[in-house]
Amino acid sequence: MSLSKLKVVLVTGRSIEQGVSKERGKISDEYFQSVATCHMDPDDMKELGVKEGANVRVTTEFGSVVVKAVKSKRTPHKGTVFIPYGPWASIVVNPTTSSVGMPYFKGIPAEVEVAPKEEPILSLRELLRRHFGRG
Amino acid sequence: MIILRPKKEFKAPIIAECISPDVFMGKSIDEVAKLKVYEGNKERTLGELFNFSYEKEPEDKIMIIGDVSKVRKIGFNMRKGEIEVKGDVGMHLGAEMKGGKITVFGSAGSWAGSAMSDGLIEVHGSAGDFLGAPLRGSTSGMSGGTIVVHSNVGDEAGAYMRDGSIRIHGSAGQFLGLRMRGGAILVLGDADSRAGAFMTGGRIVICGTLRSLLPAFTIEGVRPSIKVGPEKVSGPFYLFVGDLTEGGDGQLFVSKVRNPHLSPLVTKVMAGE
Amino acid sequence: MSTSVVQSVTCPICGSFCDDLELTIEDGRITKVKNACAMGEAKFLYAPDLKHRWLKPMIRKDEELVEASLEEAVKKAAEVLAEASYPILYGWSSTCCEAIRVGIELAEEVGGVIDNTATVCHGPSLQAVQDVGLPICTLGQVRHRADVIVYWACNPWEAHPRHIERYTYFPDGRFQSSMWRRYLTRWGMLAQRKRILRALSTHPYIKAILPPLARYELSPELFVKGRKLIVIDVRRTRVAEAADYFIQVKPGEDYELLQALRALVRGIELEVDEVAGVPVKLLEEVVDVMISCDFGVIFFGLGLTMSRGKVRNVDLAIKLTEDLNDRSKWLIAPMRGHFNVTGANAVFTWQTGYPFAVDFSRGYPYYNPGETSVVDILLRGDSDAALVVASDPVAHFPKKAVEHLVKNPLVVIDPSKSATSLMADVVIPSAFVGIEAEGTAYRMDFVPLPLKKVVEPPAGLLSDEEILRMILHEVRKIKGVA
Amino acid sequence: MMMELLIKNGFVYDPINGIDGERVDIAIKDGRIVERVDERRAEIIDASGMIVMPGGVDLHSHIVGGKVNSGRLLRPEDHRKDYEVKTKVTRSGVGYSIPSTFTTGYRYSRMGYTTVMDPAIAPLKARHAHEELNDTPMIDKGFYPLLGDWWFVLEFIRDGKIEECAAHVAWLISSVKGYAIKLVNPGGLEAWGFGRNVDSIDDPVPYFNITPRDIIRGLCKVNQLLNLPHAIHIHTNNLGKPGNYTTTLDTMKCVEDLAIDDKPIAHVTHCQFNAFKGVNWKTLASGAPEIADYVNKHKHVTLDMGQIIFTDTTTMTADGPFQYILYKLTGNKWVNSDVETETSAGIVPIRYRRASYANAVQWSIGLELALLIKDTWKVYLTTDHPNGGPFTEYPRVIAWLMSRIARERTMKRLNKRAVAKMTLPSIDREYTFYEIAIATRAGPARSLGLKNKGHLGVGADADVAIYDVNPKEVNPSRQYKLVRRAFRRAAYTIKSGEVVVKNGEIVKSMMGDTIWCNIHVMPSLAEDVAKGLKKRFREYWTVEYDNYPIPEKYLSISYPMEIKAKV
Repeated sequence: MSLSKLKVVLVTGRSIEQGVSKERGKISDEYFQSVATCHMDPDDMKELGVKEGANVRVTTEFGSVVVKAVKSKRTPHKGTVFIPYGPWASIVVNPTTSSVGMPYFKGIPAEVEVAPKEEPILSLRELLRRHFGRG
Repeated sequence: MIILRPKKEFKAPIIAECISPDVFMGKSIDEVAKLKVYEGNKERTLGELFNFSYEKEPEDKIMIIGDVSKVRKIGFNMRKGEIEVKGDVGMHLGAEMKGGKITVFGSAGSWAGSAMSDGLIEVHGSAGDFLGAPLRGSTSGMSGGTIVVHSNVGDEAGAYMRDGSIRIHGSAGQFLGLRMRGGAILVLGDADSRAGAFMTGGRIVICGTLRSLLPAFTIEGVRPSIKVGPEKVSGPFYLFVGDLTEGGDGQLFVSKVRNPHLSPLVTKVMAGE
Repeated sequence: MSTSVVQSVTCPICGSFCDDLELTIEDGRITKVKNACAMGEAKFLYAPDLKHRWLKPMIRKDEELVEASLEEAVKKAAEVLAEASYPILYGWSSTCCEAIRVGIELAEEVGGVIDNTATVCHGPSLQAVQDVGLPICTLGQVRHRADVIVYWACNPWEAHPRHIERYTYFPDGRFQSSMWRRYLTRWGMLAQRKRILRALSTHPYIKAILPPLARYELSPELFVKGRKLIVIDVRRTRVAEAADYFIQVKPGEDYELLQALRALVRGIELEVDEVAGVPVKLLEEVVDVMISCDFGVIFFGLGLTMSRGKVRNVDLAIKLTEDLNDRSKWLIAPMRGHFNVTGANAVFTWQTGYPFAVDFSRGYPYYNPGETSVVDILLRGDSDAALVVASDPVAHFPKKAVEHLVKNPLVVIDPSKSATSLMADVVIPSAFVGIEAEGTAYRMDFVPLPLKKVVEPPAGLLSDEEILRMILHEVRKIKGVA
Repeated sequence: MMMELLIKNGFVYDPINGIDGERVDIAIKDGRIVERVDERRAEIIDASGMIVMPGGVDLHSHIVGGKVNSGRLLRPEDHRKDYEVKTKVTRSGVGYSIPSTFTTGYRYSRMGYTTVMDPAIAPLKARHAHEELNDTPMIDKGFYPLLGDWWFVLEFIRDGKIEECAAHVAWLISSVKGYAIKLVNPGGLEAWGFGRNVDSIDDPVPYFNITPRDIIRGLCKVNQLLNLPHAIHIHTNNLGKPGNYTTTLDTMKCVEDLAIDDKPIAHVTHCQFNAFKGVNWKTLASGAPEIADYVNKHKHVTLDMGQIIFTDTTTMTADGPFQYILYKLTGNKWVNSDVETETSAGIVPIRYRRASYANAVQWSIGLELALLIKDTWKVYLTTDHPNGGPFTEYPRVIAWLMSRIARERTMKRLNKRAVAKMTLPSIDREYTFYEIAIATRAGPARSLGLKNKGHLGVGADADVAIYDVNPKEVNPSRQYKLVRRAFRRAAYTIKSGEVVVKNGEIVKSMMGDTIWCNIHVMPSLAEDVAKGLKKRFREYWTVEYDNYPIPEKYLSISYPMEIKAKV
């Protein structure tokens, strides 16, 4: 029996794959593959009924984005998901700066669910057009 | 009384520290209209941005009608007189205020009453972060006067406070009374975590729920009620003292009824375990 | 075919700013990179590739970016900036100090707000420094002397891959020796773990990195002598697995943990049994290690600046370090991200007095993060134009901030294509500084080093500095002061 | 072609050439002082009723580099109260105790200063100092690299290899484009690497089997071997500690026997901070009389004052352990910055208060030093900017030196207990304009060995300051306020033959030279040094040998002094 939605804490950050792939170009497939992902605890994935490589929709108070679910290499971190810095993560982070200039890129309450079929992972250009009407 | 109405919806920030009774007093409308302000990087006159009207009484009052949420530093360094704003107001309202009264029927931006030393600021809506707190790097917090906010406030309200009082009818953000040395803060609603961080003196009273208590506070006892200025607030309250890492003896009063999550700790410590 | 080898090349990637790279150049192309981490190698080998660069200036016409001459693009950029009431000039951390110096002059000339990427990185740390100071040192000091190394809320193995090897746990110093052997021993003990092998095999990019070490319990026999590595994080990262102590803190509760440690260092008994999910008993043990060392250092990352507490997390981490000096020698340092974010802060500070978020709208430098920081300006909708240099805010700012950024005229100077340049109205491509152009940059510990030019840029591409000078000149012409 | 200038009718004070207030016309051509210019073609500056002096020379002022910039970063509240708006000729900036680079240049120039030396740069961060110097307009400038705790120096001196030590120092100064040898709390900074300190010149440095005395004597010998234009520049051990005047005397004595001729071989800097008598802060007293007595009897040392001003300022020194003590004493914010194999640094904001007993005593010490040392050529005016107070307050110090009444006025507002114990009230001496010219330009220029600076003789650099005060009409003793005002805002400042300041305002922005010593040792020795360094570089630093030296093209206007060493 799997849940339809999982309540988690979202953390964004740097990963070595993101660091390497961005040098291959921000519009490259390598970059896309490395950042349009959500790293999850395997137990959480089991609970939600998602398999490695399946699409998940991550939703916060501030937005919603579809990314690929991947198993974390180092566990456990049940209840926490990780999306590398990038245009996909930025859609869902908390912009509140507490008047210090810094939004919340870490520790954002979020929900993860299996992405509906009609919502694929958007490419960079599709994402820009969808959210900002240009690109 | 001079009444100001914005001529348009402002986009760029407007720095208008001249909007203060001390500056307006003794000036004709024409003279007031010529006062310099900045709209972004463009120097303007008040008259280019606001329409003016005049009423004879009271002489030392300024009224602003409309949205001035982009207008900063209203009532900066004000010493006397009165400002009334019917609308939202921007950052640094009444910063370094030394006397007089400011009333806002709307919300105020961050740094309202920053480092004020006397006078009264009353905000009927909410206020931003750093209420009464000084700007970066300075340790000279609020040293007198009163701030009343009828709705919620952001983070670090009352930081570096030395004297005076802050009364918040809604809830407060994190780090309420950060590095406070004196004075009193009363919150009728809830407070987010880290209230009293680094505090060495003064008094914080939270009538609602405190999200979590810092480990460097110790329980002193339970008090049935507590005086905040002339006012007596009835409890019962837990009284915590801290921040111990600063060698502080600031007092943090937290409603007993509204904070059952603190009771196991209190019970354990009081029992000497 | 001409082949040459260039030594002592600095690496324009991260704040570790390693300067011992060796590049092989064949026929004007970099073909081999020695001593670099995976990111550095990728940058030198792949970043200059033409396929993901703009080769001509672009101007948006009828919603499409079309090729333009450099003069045309510079003129358009200058007009955008000169006419704006509250322009923002953002980026800077991935270019050289020489370009930043011109950038500040430009910001002053157009009465704009200039901000660098520290604003969304260690901006909170800088604000904490302004409240309480910063006992810090250069990285060599750590290499020579440190016997306790703490990584707090950072993941050097992925973000600063050679930091541990060059500066902290693995190098030999005058007074301390490498812990490489201890690490290998432990690794040997656990090497068979399938999990690790699997992790290795699925990773094309970690060839320079040894497999991590999984340890779930403390093993006191390892603490007899030598350097100790303590890692504190919300996640069990690769460096956490290499650590002698790993403390897993509950997300958003670093502040409570820091305060508990500070209380213990000051000899205050805690009334709680657990802080931020960590037993106080364990904390007491860690504090004993911390106060009995010869030289300790705390490196902290964005886990402190971006999560609940932000400025105050760092504030308290610094106060903890200051207190530790009553017992031993302790220093603290932020793990700076971009290779020249430290330089950006330095140039900003010597020219204006402030490290980031400087507002020139009234003709003099004014600084107040929250008011003059770009994300806040965008969220409030104050600005009416933007210049972005060597940065990609469209990819990295929260959606709401980006919405306002792209609503107004946007000028981008960048060597490569990025989300931001795709959204721009004017794009002026530049040479890669540190590869195709020279300059100066600052390592995370404020050690300045030269950026080298090792190959020629593609025809027609100028350095950021030259482009900015052209824009500044054009702005002055428009304003009638040239 | 450059402008010709003729300064007419001024009262000229040019101590190096023995001119004491006489009316002499000064002719300028191509950036130099010349015999005469064609009066019909030259621009004439009428200096009637004004004082004409060489441009001011400051030999100890922290204006650039890592430490200064960390100070700027640390103190937004210091900048907010004092800023400069952009004008047609000047860049904007911030001021008060740690001004931004442009503002530093402008403010010195407005006071008639034309040459300023930063006394403490970590060699590893020299590139940073040069970047800031390139952004510091209006003045000629340079810096002293910190060498007293450099591992190479400690090791060579320990091993008795003075010539090798000299060759390495030559390599370092030339590589980083520095000017003189600076010692700060010698040995103490290395000890501070592990949180310790040394407490006398004979206290061994941990792990190095060497004492501060060895280091001071060693570098003094190195300085002589290298023929450097300036003496070794020493910030003594125990700075800021009650009772430290004996350490200062020990320091001066320990090189006494090394003196050759009458040439000073050691400059003890900001001496006020190292002339404390007493056993603690409550019993603090002035050690100035003892130090002045020693200096009056010896020729091998010079001093500068390190005068304090009653204001809110920022202390910053390479003396890490001292700054830590100050942090514990004040509870203010604290920056520490240790630099691998080389040095350390610390920063703490401070407010000097009139009501404070200790601060009042400190104030008197600086003035007592300047007034009790008979030969003005031996003691120069500084505030150790910004440690004692910002350099913009020099005119106040000038007023105190020139006017007993000014001193009495200040003393009336000071801590009574302190005043009761001071020697200062009994001192009648008042500086003349001639002596002020020595203390603020001629003396420092001579001490630095800058032959073209600090005087107005033919061939000198055309750096001139003109102050609007008439020495024939104004009595500085009584009308010290007029003097103070005149020195705050020069009527004219002429830099390299161009008028850059008029009536205290910048009228032209320009870049000065970066002065450094290019030291030539014997080629074989230089080769050995390079070879050895190349091999061992990575043992010491975390940067590569190739990336350490600063190429000359890095300096916006390079002015190397070619020095031939004895080794």
